[in-house]
Amino acid sequence: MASELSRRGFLAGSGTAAATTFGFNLEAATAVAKELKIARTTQTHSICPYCAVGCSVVIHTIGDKAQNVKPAVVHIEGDPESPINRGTLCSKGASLKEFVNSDTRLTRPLYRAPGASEWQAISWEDAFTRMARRIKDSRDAGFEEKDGQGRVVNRLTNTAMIGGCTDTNEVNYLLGKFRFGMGIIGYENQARL
Amino acid sequence: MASLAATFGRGAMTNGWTDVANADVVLVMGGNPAENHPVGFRFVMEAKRKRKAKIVCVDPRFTRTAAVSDCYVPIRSGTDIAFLGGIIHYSLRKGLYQANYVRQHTNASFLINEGFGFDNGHFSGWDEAKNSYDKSTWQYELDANGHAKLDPTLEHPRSVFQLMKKHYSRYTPEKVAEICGCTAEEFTKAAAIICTAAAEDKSGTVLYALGWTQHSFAVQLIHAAAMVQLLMGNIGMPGGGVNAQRGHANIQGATDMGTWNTLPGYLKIPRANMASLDDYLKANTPKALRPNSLNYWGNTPKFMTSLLKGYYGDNATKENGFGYQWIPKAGETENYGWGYMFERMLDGKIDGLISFGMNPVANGPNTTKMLAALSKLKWMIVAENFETETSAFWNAKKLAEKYYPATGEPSTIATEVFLLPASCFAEKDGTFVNSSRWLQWKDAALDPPGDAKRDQEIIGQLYTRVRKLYEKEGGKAAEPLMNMQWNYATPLSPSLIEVAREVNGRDLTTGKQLNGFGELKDDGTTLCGNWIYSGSWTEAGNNMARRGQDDPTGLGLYPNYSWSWPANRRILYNRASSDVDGKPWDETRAPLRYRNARWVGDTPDYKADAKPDAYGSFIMLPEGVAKFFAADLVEGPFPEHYEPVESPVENALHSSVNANPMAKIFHAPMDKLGTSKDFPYVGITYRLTEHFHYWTKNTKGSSELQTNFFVEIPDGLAKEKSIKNGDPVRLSTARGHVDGPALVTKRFRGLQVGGKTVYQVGVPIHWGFVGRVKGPLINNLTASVYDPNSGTPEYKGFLVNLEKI
Amino acid sequence: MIDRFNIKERFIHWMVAICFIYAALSGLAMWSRHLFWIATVLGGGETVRALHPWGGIIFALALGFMFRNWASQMKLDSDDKVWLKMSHRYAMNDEAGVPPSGKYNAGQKMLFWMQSAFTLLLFLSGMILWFPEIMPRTLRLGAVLVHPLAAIGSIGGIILHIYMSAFAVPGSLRAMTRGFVTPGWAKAHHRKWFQQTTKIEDERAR
Amino acid sequence: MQTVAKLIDTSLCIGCKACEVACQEWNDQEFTLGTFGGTYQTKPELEHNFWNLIKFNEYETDGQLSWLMMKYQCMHCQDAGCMKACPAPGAIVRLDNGTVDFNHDNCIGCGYCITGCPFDVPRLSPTTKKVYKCTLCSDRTAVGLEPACIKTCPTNCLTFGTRTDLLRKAEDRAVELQADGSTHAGVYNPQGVGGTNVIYVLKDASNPESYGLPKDPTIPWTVSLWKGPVKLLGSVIFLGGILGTFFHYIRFGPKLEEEHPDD
Repeated sequence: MASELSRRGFLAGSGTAAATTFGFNLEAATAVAKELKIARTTQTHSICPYCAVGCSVVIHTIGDKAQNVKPAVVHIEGDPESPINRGTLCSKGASLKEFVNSDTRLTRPLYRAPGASEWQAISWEDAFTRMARRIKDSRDAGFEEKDGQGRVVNRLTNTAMIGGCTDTNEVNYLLGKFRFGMGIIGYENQARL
Repeated sequence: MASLAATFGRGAMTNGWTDVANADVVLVMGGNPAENHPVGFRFVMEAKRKRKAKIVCVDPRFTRTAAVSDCYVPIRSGTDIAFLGGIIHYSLRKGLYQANYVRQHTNASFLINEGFGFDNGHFSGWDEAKNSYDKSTWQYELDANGHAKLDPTLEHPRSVFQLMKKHYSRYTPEKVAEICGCTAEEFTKAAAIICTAAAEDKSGTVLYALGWTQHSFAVQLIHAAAMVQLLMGNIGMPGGGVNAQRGHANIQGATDMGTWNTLPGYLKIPRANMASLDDYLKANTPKALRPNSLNYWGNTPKFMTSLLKGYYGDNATKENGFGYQWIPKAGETENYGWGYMFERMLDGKIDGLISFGMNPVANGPNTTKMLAALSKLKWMIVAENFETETSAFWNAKKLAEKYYPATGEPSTIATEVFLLPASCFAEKDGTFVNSSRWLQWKDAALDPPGDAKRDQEIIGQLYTRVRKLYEKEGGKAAEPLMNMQWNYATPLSPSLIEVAREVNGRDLTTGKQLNGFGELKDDGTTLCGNWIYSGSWTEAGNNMARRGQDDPTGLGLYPNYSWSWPANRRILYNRASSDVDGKPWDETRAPLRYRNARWVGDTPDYKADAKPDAYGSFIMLPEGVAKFFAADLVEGPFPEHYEPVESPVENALHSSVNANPMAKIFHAPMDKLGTSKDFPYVGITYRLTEHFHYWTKNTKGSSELQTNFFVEIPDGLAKEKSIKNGDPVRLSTARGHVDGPALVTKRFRGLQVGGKTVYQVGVPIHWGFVGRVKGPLINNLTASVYDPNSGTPEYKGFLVNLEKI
Repeated sequence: MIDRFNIKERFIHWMVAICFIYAALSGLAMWSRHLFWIATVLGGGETVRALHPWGGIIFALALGFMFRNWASQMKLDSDDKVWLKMSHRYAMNDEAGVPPSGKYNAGQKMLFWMQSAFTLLLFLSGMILWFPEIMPRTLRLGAVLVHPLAAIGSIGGIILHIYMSAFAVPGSLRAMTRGFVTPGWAKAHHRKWFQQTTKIEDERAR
Repeated sequence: MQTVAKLIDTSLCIGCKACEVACQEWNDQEFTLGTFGGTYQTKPELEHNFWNLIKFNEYETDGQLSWLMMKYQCMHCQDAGCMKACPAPGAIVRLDNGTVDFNHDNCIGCGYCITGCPFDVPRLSPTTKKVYKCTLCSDRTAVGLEPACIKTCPTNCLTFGTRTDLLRKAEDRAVELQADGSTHAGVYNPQGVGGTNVIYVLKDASNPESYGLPKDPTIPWTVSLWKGPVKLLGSVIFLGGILGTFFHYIRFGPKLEEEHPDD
C-alpha cells in the first residue's frame, strides 16, 4: 500500500480538455492528497445485525485503548472475503455506523416507577437488586410444582420472556438456561411473527 | 418453518443464498427479496445474468423484485394457495413434473386409509361441534410391520398421487384467475415458466418470506410451495429448494435454540403427561414408516440426554432421569405461543415480562391490545439499544393519543419498567445463524457506549442474583434453579467462547470437544447444548470463524467458510439430487456423487458410506421420503384455498367454508373483525428496502432515505376517491387506524375478483411513536388472527377503509 | 477657468470608475485562468467571487445615477452626426472640417450610450450568474455569453475613454478631478460649449 | 495510468439505494431528513451533500408497466463541461486515471461549473459556498479500492475497471440483452461530451429520457463559445485597445490646444 500511497501525491490533471485561447494548457498538475480515512484503523470482522442474509462486515475503529482513549467506529463496510456478500451491503448495512454511533443509544439504565410519567436514571446495582427481587417474588408466588391433576410440571407461567433474534446463539443458549432454571414456559421470539 | 419440517424433515431454508445462483427458474412469491434481502437477491441476479434464469414474481404489488422479473403476476393478498394449487393442477394435467423424482423421493406412492376425502371445504373427519378434525382417515395404510403400503405405479386411487390429482382438479387456470384476480393468461404464462423446471436437468427455486408466513393458512401455503417443488424435482438440487428468507440476523439461531414449545435442536417441550424421561422419549422418538427409512429422529434419546447433561451437568444422573423432571412441562393441549401469551397477559395472568430486544407494541397484532396487555404487568424488564414503543408503552397516551384514545394515563398504569442499555452487534462476539443455516462467528469491535452492558452480563447478573436470593432466603422450588449448570469461569458475565464450546458438546469421559452429533450418546457420557450445532467448535477449533475461500464443487457451497448446521451440510436433502441409483439428475450440477463406496461433495444428507439404494433420501422423516401428503398439519394433509379471515369476497371454491376452519381467532374486547361493507379494501403491510424493522427509524442513514410513513394506493382507487399524491389519508380497520400521506401509484392494480374490482392498499411498517423519525404503528390495523400450526398472525390481507382527511 | 463638472458629477463618475475597475479586474480574474493572478492580488479567488457581484451592483447603481444626470445632455444633434462621419479625421488629429462639439462630442456621447447599454446587460446577466442554483438553466446559458461580451465591449470602451482623457486630450483629467478646464481647452475641444458658457458668463458679467 | 470508469447496468439495478448510503457514509456527509415527495426516490434531485441518487421512473408502454431505476451522479465526462467553465486554476482537475475531481481548496464558488455541466450535477453548498459532486472516491481509487458505491452494490449493477474494458463489457452486455428480447438495448456513452467515464447499459438506449438521462448531451454551445471565440475576441479587443491607443499616441500624439488656432 505504501507505494500506492506515495503515488497519490503525483496524481495530476491531464488537462487535455483545456485548449485555451492562447493555445497552451494552464490546467496545471494538481495534487489531490485527501487522507484515506481508514488508513490507520483497526479492522474487526462482524456480521450485520439486520436481516438473515448474514453479510459479513468489517468494522473500522480508531483509538488505541490508551487510558483516555475509547475506540470509536469510524467506518463500516462489506467484507470482501464473505462468499455471501463479497464486500457488498444494502442501504441498511451500509449505514451501520450510524446505528452503532447513534446519539439516541441508551447509555444508562432507566427506571419507570408504577404510575410515573417519566423515566428516572438508576444505577445498575440498584436495578439488578430490584429486578432479582421482582423475579423471585413472582416465581415464589406463581411456581407450579404440580398441575391440577397432581402431575409434576415444575413450571412458572406468570413470567414470560421474549426476544433473542438479534442475540447470538450463545446468548440465546444462556437465555434458555435462564428460562428453564426459572421454569418459564412462555418464551417467544420474532420467528413467530 | 413448521411446514418445511413437516414436508421435508427440517424447518429451515433448504439451500442457501449462494446456491440461488444455480437456479434456472426463480419463483419469488410471498417475499420481496430485492427490497428486503438485497444482498441475497444478488444471487438471483447472478442466475439471471449467467444462467439466463427466468424470474417469476407473484405479488399484490409491483415491487422492485417485480421490476426486474421476467414475468409478474398480480394477485390478491391471501390467494397464494389457489395460485400454487393451480400450478400443481397445471403440472399434473400437462404432465410437466419430474416423474422419476416424484416416484423415488416422495410419498406419492403411499396409500392412504379408506375414507379420506375432501368435501365442500372440509377434509374427512371434521367435527363441527368440536371445531376440530379426527385425523384417523388421514393416515397411511400400514402393513403388518407397521410400514406404509405403496403403489409404485402411482395408479392406485388411494395413492397420494391420485388423491393429489383429484384434490387439485378444481384449481383450473380460470378458477385461479377468478380467485386471485389476475387473468388466466397471466397465470398460465407463469405456470409454464415454473414448470420448465420439471426437466431433470433444470432446477427452480422458491424464495419466500413473511408474505407467506403471515396468513391464517401460512403453513399450508408453504406446504403447497413444497409440493410444487417436489413435483418439479427441485428439492435437494442446487438451484432448487424452498427457501425461507428470514428477516432477522439470528432468527434462525434463536429458533434453533428453542421457543416456547421446543428445546434446543427442535426437541419438543415435555408435556405434563410425560412424567419421566422414558415417557418423553417414547412419545417423541418416531418409528420408521418404511423399512429403508433412516429415521434420524430415532436418535432423539442421544440428543435429549446430552442436552440435559449440558443443562444440569453433574446434577444430571441416570438415576434422576438426567434432571428431566426440572424441565417445565406444558399441558398436553396448552399453547403458550405469542397470541396466547398476550391473551393471558391481558387476563392478568402474567406478572412479569423479560424482553431482550423485542418490541411487541410495534410488532404484535392489534397495538391497542398489546398496550392493554402490557399495562396489566406488574413489572417488565427490557434490554435494548434504543428506547422502544414497548419500553415506553406506559406513555402512549402522551406520545400517540390520537391512535390510542382508550389507553390510560401513565398514572393509571402500575407496571414497573426497567429499561437496560444493552450492547449492539458490534460490541458483542458470538454467532449469528443466517437464513442459509451458516453459523458465522463475529468478534467484538469495541465496548458498549456509556454504562451499557453486554447481554451475557445482564443475564449472568440476574441469574446469579436470583440464585443468591434463594440461597439466602429459600423459596419455592429452588431445585431447578440451583441445579442448572452455571459454572462458567466468570458466572456474572459468561464468556461466549465457553458457551459456544458447551453448545457444540464434549465427551465427558475424555473431556474432548465432539466432532459432530454422530458421537452423541444416550448414557450421559456426552454433553451437548444443541445437537444440530454439534461440530461447530471441535478440537480443531472454532469452525464458525473459518474463512476458507475454496469451492470444490463450483456450486457456491464454500465448505470451509464458516460452518453450517447440520454437520456443515450446505444443501439439505442433497441425496435427492440423484436418482435411486445415485445417478445425478443433472451431471453439471451434482452436489453429491457416489464414488468408491462413499458420497463426496457436500456433506451428504445420508449415511456417508451407504449404497445409493440403501435408504430413503429424506432421513429426518419416518417415511424416508418427502411428503406431498402431510397429516401433521392441523387443517388438512393437502393445502386448500381458504380466504383470509377478513376477506372482501366469498370463497369461490366453497362459500360455506370461507376461511381456514382451524384458524385461531382471539376474542378479547378489542379483537374486533370487520366486514367488507364497512371496510371494502384489502390491506397489506410490508417492509421497505430503506429501513430495517423498527430499528432504523433511530439511525440517520435510513431516516434520510425514507423519512416519512405513507399509504400506498392504486391510482384507480385514488381517482375514485379524488385522492392526489401526497394528500393526507386515513386507513382504518375494525381495530384502529393510521394516518399518512397518500402515495398514488400504478404499481398497485385493481383486481377483478368475482365480478367486482378489489383494490388493495399497502402500508410500510417501520414507524412508531419513538425514534428519530416518527409515524403511526401499522399494527394498529391488524387483527389477533393466527395460523393454527405456527401461531403467526395474519398481517397480510385484512379489510380496510380509506378516507381522505 | 471654466467649470466643467460639479462635485456631484465628479463623485458619481469616480464611484462608477472605481467600481468599474474593481468589477472589471475581478471579472477578468474569473474570466481566464491566465488572469487569475489578479484574484490573488485582490485577496484570493473566494474574495473576488464574493465581492465581484457587489462591486458590480454598486457600479450599476452609480451608473444609473450618472445616466439620470447626463442622459439629457447626451442626445446627438445634427453636428454630432457629421462629427461621427468625420471621426477618423478627429482620430488623426486632423480636425479640419470636423464640426465643433458641445459639452460632449459625439464620441463621448456614443461612449455614454454604449456603456449604459453594456452595464444594463452586465447587470441583468450578472444577476443570473450570481444564483446558479436558482436561475433557470436556459437563462444561465444565455448569461454566460452576454456577460463576457458586454464586458468586452465595456472594457474596450473604457480603454479608449481612459486613453482619451488621460493621454490623448491633456487637460481632460483635471476636468474630472478638479472640475474645471482652461478656456483654451474648452475652446479647442468643445467649442460650442465654450461659446455657450462664455456667452452666459458674459451675460452674467454684464 | 489507464482511464478508469464506472459501468452501470440498469437492467441489474434493483433500486436498493445501497450506493446512496455508501456514498454518504464514505464521504461523511451530514444526513438530513426528507419531505414526502410522493415517490420512492430519496430526493427530487442531487444535492450538495447528496451526490448519488437513484431515480425512479414509472413508465408505461403498451399497457406494460416498467419501474425504471437508475443511479445518477457525476458522469466524469471525457470533455467535461464543468472543467471548461471553471475559472479557478486547480479547482476542477482531471486525475491521471481520468477522474474529474474537485479540489475545494481552489474552488472559488462561482458556480460556472453548474452551468457548464450538461448533466446538471454539481451543486453549490449554501454554507461553504463551494461546489460539490461525486469524486469517484478518488481517495479510495488512489489506494486500489473501488469507489464506495460500486463496492457496496449487491447485484453487480455497478462495476469498476478501466474504461476500455468496461466499454467492451458494456457492448457485450447490450448484445446479450438484445438477444434476450430488449431489442433497443444499448450503451450510453454520449459522444457529445467526448464519452463519459460513467457508462450505462440501457434496456432501451433509444430513449434515455425514460431513465432521466439527456439524449444527446453536449457542452452547451454558449459555454463553448464563451470559453473559445469570445475569449479570443476579448483578448483581441483588450490587447488591440491597449496597443492601439499606445501606437496612436506615438503616431499622432495628444490633441494640443494650440493646434486649434483661434478663429
